[in-house]
Amino acid sequence: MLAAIGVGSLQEIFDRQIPGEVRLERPLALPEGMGEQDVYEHLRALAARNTSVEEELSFLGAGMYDHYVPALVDMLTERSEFLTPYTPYQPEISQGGLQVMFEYQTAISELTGLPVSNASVYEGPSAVAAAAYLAKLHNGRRRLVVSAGLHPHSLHTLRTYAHGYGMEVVEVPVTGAGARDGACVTDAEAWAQAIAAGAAETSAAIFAQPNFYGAVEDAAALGAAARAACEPGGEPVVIAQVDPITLGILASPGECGVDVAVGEGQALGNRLDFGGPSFGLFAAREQYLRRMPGRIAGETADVDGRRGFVLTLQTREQHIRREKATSNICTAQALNALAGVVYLSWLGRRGLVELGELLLARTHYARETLAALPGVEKLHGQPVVREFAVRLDADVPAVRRRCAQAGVNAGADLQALTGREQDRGGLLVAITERRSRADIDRLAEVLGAAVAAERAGEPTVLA
Amino acid sequence: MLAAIGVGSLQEIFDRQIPGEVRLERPLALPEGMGEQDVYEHLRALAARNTSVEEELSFLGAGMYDHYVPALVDMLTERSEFLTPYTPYQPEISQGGLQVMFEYQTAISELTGLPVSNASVYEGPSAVAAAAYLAKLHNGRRRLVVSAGLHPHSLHTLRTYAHGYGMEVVEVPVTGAGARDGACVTDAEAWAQAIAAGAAETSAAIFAQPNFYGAVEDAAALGAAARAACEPGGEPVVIAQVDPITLGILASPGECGVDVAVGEGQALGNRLDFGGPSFGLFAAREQYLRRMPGRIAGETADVDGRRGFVLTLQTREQHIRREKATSNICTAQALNALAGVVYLSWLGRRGLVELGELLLARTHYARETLAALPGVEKLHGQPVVREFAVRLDADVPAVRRRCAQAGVNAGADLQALTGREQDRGGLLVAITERRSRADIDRLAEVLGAAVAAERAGEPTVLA
Amino acid sequence: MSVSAETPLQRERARTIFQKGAPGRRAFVCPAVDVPAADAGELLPERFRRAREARLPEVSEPEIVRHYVGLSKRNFDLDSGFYPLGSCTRKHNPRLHERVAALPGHARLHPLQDPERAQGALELMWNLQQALAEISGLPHVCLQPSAGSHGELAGLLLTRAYHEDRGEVRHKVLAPDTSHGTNPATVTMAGFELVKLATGPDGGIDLDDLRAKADADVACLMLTNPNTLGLFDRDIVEIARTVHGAGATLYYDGANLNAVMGLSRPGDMGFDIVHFNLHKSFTQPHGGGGPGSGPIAVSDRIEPYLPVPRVLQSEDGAFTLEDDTGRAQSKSIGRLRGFQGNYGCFVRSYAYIRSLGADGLEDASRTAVLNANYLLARLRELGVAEQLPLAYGELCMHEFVLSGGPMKRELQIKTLDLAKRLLDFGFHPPTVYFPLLVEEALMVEPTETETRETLDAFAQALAEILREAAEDPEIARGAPYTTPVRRLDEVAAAKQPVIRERLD
Amino acid sequence: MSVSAETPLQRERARTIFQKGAPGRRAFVCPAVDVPAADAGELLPERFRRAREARLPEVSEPEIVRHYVGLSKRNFDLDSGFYPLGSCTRKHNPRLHERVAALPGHARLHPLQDPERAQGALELMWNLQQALAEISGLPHVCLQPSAGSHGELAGLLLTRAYHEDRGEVRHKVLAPDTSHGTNPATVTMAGFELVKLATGPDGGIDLDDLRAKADADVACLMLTNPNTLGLFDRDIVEIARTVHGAGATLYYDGANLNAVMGLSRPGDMGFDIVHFNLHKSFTQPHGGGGPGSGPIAVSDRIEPYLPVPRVLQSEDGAFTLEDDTGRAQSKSIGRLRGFQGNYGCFVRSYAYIRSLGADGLEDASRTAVLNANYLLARLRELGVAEQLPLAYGELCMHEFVLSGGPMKRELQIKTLDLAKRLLDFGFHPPTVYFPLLVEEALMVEPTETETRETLDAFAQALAEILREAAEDPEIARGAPYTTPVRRLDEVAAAKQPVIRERLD
Ligand SMILES: Cc1ncc(COP(=O)(O)O)c(C=O)c1O
Ligand SMILES: Cc1ncc(COP(=O)(O)O)c(C=O)c1O
Repeated sequence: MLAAIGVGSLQEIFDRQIPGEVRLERPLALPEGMGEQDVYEHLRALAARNTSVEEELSFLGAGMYDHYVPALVDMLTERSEFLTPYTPYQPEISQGGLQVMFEYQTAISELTGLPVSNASVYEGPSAVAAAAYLAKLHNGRRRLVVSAGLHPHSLHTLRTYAHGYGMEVVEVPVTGAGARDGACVTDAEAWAQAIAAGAAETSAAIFAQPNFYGAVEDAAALGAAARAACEPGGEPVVIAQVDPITLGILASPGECGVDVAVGEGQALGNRLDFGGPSFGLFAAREQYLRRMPGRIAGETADVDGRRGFVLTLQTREQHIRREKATSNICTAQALNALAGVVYLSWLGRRGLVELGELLLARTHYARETLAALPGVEKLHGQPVVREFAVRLDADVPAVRRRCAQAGVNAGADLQALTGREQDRGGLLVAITERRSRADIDRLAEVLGAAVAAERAGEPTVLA
Repeated sequence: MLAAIGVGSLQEIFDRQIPGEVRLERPLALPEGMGEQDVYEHLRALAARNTSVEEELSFLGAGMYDHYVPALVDMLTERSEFLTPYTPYQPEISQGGLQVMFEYQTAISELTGLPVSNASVYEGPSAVAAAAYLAKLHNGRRRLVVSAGLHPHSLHTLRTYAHGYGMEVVEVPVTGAGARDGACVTDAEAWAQAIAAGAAETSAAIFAQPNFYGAVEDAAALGAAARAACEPGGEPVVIAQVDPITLGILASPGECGVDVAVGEGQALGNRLDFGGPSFGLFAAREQYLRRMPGRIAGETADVDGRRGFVLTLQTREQHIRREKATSNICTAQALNALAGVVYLSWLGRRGLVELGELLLARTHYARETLAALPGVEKLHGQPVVREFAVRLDADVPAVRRRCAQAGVNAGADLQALTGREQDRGGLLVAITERRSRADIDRLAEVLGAAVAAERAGEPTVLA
Repeated sequence: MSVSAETPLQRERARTIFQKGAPGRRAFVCPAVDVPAADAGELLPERFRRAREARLPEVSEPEIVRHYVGLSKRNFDLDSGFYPLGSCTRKHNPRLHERVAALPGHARLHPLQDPERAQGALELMWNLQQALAEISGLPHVCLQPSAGSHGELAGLLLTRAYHEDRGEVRHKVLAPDTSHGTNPATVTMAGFELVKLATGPDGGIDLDDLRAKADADVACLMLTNPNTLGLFDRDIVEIARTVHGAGATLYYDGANLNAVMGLSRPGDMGFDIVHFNLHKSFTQPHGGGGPGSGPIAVSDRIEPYLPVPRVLQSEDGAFTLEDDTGRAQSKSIGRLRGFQGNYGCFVRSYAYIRSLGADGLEDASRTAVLNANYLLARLRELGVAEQLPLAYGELCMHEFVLSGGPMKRELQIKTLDLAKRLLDFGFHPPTVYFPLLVEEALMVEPTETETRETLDAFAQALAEILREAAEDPEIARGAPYTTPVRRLDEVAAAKQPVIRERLD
Repeated sequence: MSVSAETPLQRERARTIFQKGAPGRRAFVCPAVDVPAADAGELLPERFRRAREARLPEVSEPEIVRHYVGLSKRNFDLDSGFYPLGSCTRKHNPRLHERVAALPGHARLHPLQDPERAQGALELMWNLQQALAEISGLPHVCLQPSAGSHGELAGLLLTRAYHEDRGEVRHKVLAPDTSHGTNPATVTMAGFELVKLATGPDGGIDLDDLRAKADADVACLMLTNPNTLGLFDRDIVEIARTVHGAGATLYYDGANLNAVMGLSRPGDMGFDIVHFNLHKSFTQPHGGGGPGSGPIAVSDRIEPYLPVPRVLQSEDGAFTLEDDTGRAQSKSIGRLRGFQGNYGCFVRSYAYIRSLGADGLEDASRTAVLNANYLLARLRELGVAEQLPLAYGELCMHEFVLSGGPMKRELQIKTLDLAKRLLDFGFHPPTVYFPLLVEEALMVEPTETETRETLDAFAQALAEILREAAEDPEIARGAPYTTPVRRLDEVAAAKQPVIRERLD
């Protein structure tokens, strides 16, 4: 091969191109390579030092959930033809991937009740920031009014991005805790005021449904209030961060007057993977179509009249429009979105509703059961779908440790995530279809004992 | 659909065909059906009650071995296009499977040094019985002389089959145990005598290489002796049961004058699966081609001259020749054989040799290390490749139980498998490339302690 | 396609893995030798060593992946299209089964693991034994046989043992002329002599022929019911009476069990021995020709002879494996293979049975029969039945057999041509030229997992091919056109067999 | 193909999953409601409930499998053929990576698991951080960004934070006209203004232009090296000096790192911030357009601003995650997304780095460069270079850019036509029409995992297409012919966008 190139050595190719002063003249300080078997054993040993949801009874959620992923999702995502192509730049040999995007867009559009969906963005929290950027492109204003009910990661990500593209983030608190209706939801008055305060500059109004506390918000009212706070024609873009698995039973964003719906897609057929990769869903009303970020597949026909699909509206995208693009996103989450649409097909029209009802019933049961324990009370009385918050009259980290020793991961420490003083004592408990009534009863037993022991000041037994 | 058929109800279709007296008029007494998630959890719970080779340090072998299966084998065997077709009856849409068979046949032919291989039979022990049936078809005689060094399952299976097709099985013992060369191999004198005794009626002479005790036999000598015992022209078919993973370093059947080589293929890229499915390899000299059992792929061309493959010599087979077929086999082990040839391609020409040398070195080390323990001695001094036998001066089941409590499966209880009194105290230890020197040292430590404890009559501590 | 008539798959000529790669290339990296060096001659003396290297491929991982992925694209498969191969029950293979079979607790369990530490596996086998007993109506199950034909062999060896134990020598086995090839082949392999039974005008056993042949030399009658014509033999009770009256056993070839699960049981029909094809009725992926699994179920009188080892349950609920060394002491015919059978297949079929449950299995059979009859009706509606009439009967069970005789005479195309033309339409053809007694036979088994839309499309394709043939029979005779290779010369292949790659 | 010009895939017209199935069909069986019944209105009052059902598909599992397996066959993929898509580093994806990533200890680990019970995952991330630091020559790594462009955004936000912390306001970012689209797009998204730099005649940055534009308003220069022409910028040291002299940061777009692993390090070249595309240099399967992962590495002066959370190691060797709630107290720019990043990708790239080791990574880059230069030489040998000359330079690094200008003028076919005709030859075309400054550009990146045979075959195909075009340019202009669909009307698609299935 060197002769064909016309060089005397491979080194010559480098010597002729890389200046000596920036050549690395020593081997990289990395371990030596290993054969497949050794690498497998090493990675298996690392995996063995993690406690996965297979090895404990886990009620962790707070953004990612242990839903059952049907076997056909694995089978399809592992097929070379889906796993190893790249972005469908050559549509004639990418009809599979393109049609999947088109179907995904249809499914997300149906879920959200909004006419337009892209083919996914990175994941949930950055999708919120991307939606805010769309608002900026749409109306050019600089204020973002956002409910504190968003996932803290979404709030943080939004602030990070907004600082870059120069927008101000105004946070609206949630109402105080307490086992009553209307606790722990976006403070309606503060919401309206915050929007009205800088109405002419309010670009978007953002809330989560259900919110981070598991509480179902009055989404329609929040949207209406946001619009009412502004002059006609000067309404902000109403953005909702939604949980797709709840959309079989909760009113859709489209039904609630939302302009842009975003959300974390992991619950739809994606595994936990310690937090990623997953996908972010992004849907909107028609008028935002040409400002959407990311890939969009569109229908067309070939020269012989066959139906086909292409990446469309590419003039929004970085590779065509460069500094004028609506987003910088390039490599996204095609495979995860595939898992999403396959999962939704598997669930099916009725299945989505049935699953929602099951989650609703079990979550309700779990909340009532836990709230009946001494030292445990509801953090709020709003309806909940598959996650809820309670307040423990005991140190949450200590209680969680006790539960872990009994093989139960009792849920997420609210305050550790939000950093808010008002969330002290909060425990966020997620219920999926994998957690049976017996599992919930076991949680109650273990949590009850842990809270009691902690309140009694019993010493922790080390495992 | 019923209207199209012209019946009033589905039941009518059955009523008109199945006589009432043989209709089952009650539901089957089986549990109710379950959804995917529940079935998964049930099967996972069952799996959790098995101790796999992932959960203990296992030196079990005795016919099936924990070799590393490379990831690409799984990927390929899980592809729908390999996983879900059936026998390639329509060659034009089955070139993938047919070419795989052709490649498999080539690989097995190379491994065994014999020109002809079929596309696999069920598995190892029944392959021996199939080879004996080939001998019967070939020379019409009725005596099978077989070394007691065969795997006991092979001996049993051969007896079962032979009783059916009317052949007599004459077993030749192995030489007595003892840490010397020549122990535990087929008794050469008895072998020659047994063959000579009924020479005119001896259809086949069968031995294993290495034999069940792990001992490398003098294969060339056994073959030569078998032939020498008979009149010229009246030689028996010399059949060897081989272990394919050893064939990178052991003289091939072809080199040893063997007529038919059979063997268990599991070690080649197939998982343990509690004993199956795997595949049986079956190779022979040219003259046996038209008496081979099972599928054989052959090369040909299509009408446009393109190279292609078909099932060939089908006049041997049951679907064409019916009662005159050379075998009754139909559904066989195509997918397992695919795993086999992919594994051999992965291993490659040099890899097969290197792996053989590694096994040889580690097995030697393991044998010497164990034999140095008090109360443990070599069962024989013959060369061994990846399995060897020792004799314990203690109750084997009890020692094995003690080891198991320490997380080590010390190997197979020889006598429990052969049922032979002379094998009392025998332990058969398998070493694969997954068992490192550290693993072997750990075995020595645990086994040494267990033997010592057992000899000292220490009580067993229950885990 | 004006430019080149060849598809990319046609353009790419077959090269085997042995023709790829280059010296020195490899995928495997051998773990380091971590034990003290020893003298090579001491480890393995020269005379035991291989002289000439096996010329295995020398290829890298990317090359292996491309090669076999490429080959896979030259296969048609069930996940890609309709596969109505009669007698083979090509029903959908749920993907859950692959997932559970791959769990390390199943897939990486050594067959000689001590029973105490393999309780999950043994319980699974026990449960499967119980379920198969209930489905077949025969109480004793042995899971060991590797496939249907292996089960048949077991069945005839059991028959032999049964008769021998009673001091009888019987050397004949009866089987109808419609029987599957494995039946007669097994008869010979088990040391018996085949006696063929004629088929009556209704497609069932000719009872007179049976009565004439069922003499004291007959050890067994092997039967499929519904038979390979897709017809349930209405005389089954009389057949059983006749066979038993002659002192012979009645063997049930379970390949067609998919028609009658939960509806009619071989045991209740009078059969003594049955084999199951787990890969058919209980949905194993067929793997391009295996693996399969062929458990057997038997009546009380046959039970003592069953192969070893079966799974037993002891008083305390624990599961064990029968001892298989002390063969001499029992009446068992012994082993038919190594270890316990194709456990990996048991896992899948057990998952299937638990997924469907009692109702689901019955539903599966009902729908299989419905689909077959619907397809038959559609073919009638479309006029296909004129050239391709049903060979016997009016209705069918889970499959049906058409005769291509009229088509051959009227349209000058053979069943083979029709089958090959179907390939261009993206369908796997039915089983062809079987059973033998039907002229130009086409045996169609749609299974219950196909949709009505698929059945309609298949019927349309057949109609279209016949229409096309009426205009120009050469189209079908020259088919297929779009497959990776076109019609292959099978005669040349058999005449001068080339069955491995020539190297160097 | 005399009968029908259509292949089976062409014949089968596209129908979406929404157009399949039938009312009532389904795959999912919902687990039973096992808790006491509660009042529906109490659980969720009517006003919160959905009024109109989402019209998801109604299909059975077999239908879903067929549908998506069928769609998969309408994709070209890396496991099936050569995919020399320039700038995308389409190297082989070892199958081991999928196996280890699927281990439950990785795949089913919840992102909020307590660090004490996720030590394996954190150690893996820590090790990966260390390895990436060593490879880039920049000591501080944050794994969080989701892809390259996300890493770019992080880089510019870090730059902003760095300047702000020093009390400076800088609003311009420089990037060469050869830069990838994500660079300028990120500039805008991060609130900066783009200033383009010209490319000099040698294909590197025009130093005069740089010197003229590197003023006190410049926050950063974003560079790829080797650049998108496949050329290593020989002035890199001078560039770094100029940029740093102006007080700006130097950002390394790591998309082309595959050329220099173990050979030259961005940190040593003077870069302050680099992003990695794990999916390129460190082999993630591209998934049809993701997932990817875009970790960043930075110098000491940028470190204080890194996103949270990173993995830290404490005294006792245990691994923890940085606290990410107390943002106010730190200088961190904050979070860029949820949780810790695309851990599933980390597992694969870590497995890759451990498989190859130091030598192997260097070897990979060496071979990537060798393969690119060999292919270039083959194209010269075959005369292809006359119509498709190298745009800049003589040799190249891991990829090269050809100009289709002469081809367009002499043969009357465009780069697009050439690309489409390559599809009929079974190759994925190179990247086309990028970089923008090359007329009719073709950007070819073979990668190190391709064999010489494949490179030869690709060169032959290009030569053949040019030969064909010289005879009849219509062939290429009408291509492709054999793909499931032929050339598609992209203009119509954008004019009247139909971006979802119409239902009912
Ligand atoms: C009617 C019938 N009997 C027996 C068999 C043999 O079964 P197997 O292929 O599992 O050996 C078949 C298989 O095709 C069959 O269709
Ligand atoms: C040179 C260059 N920079 C940046 C990117 C963007 O990386 P990503 O697609 O991971 O966002 C790419 C990807 O194609 C690229 O080629």
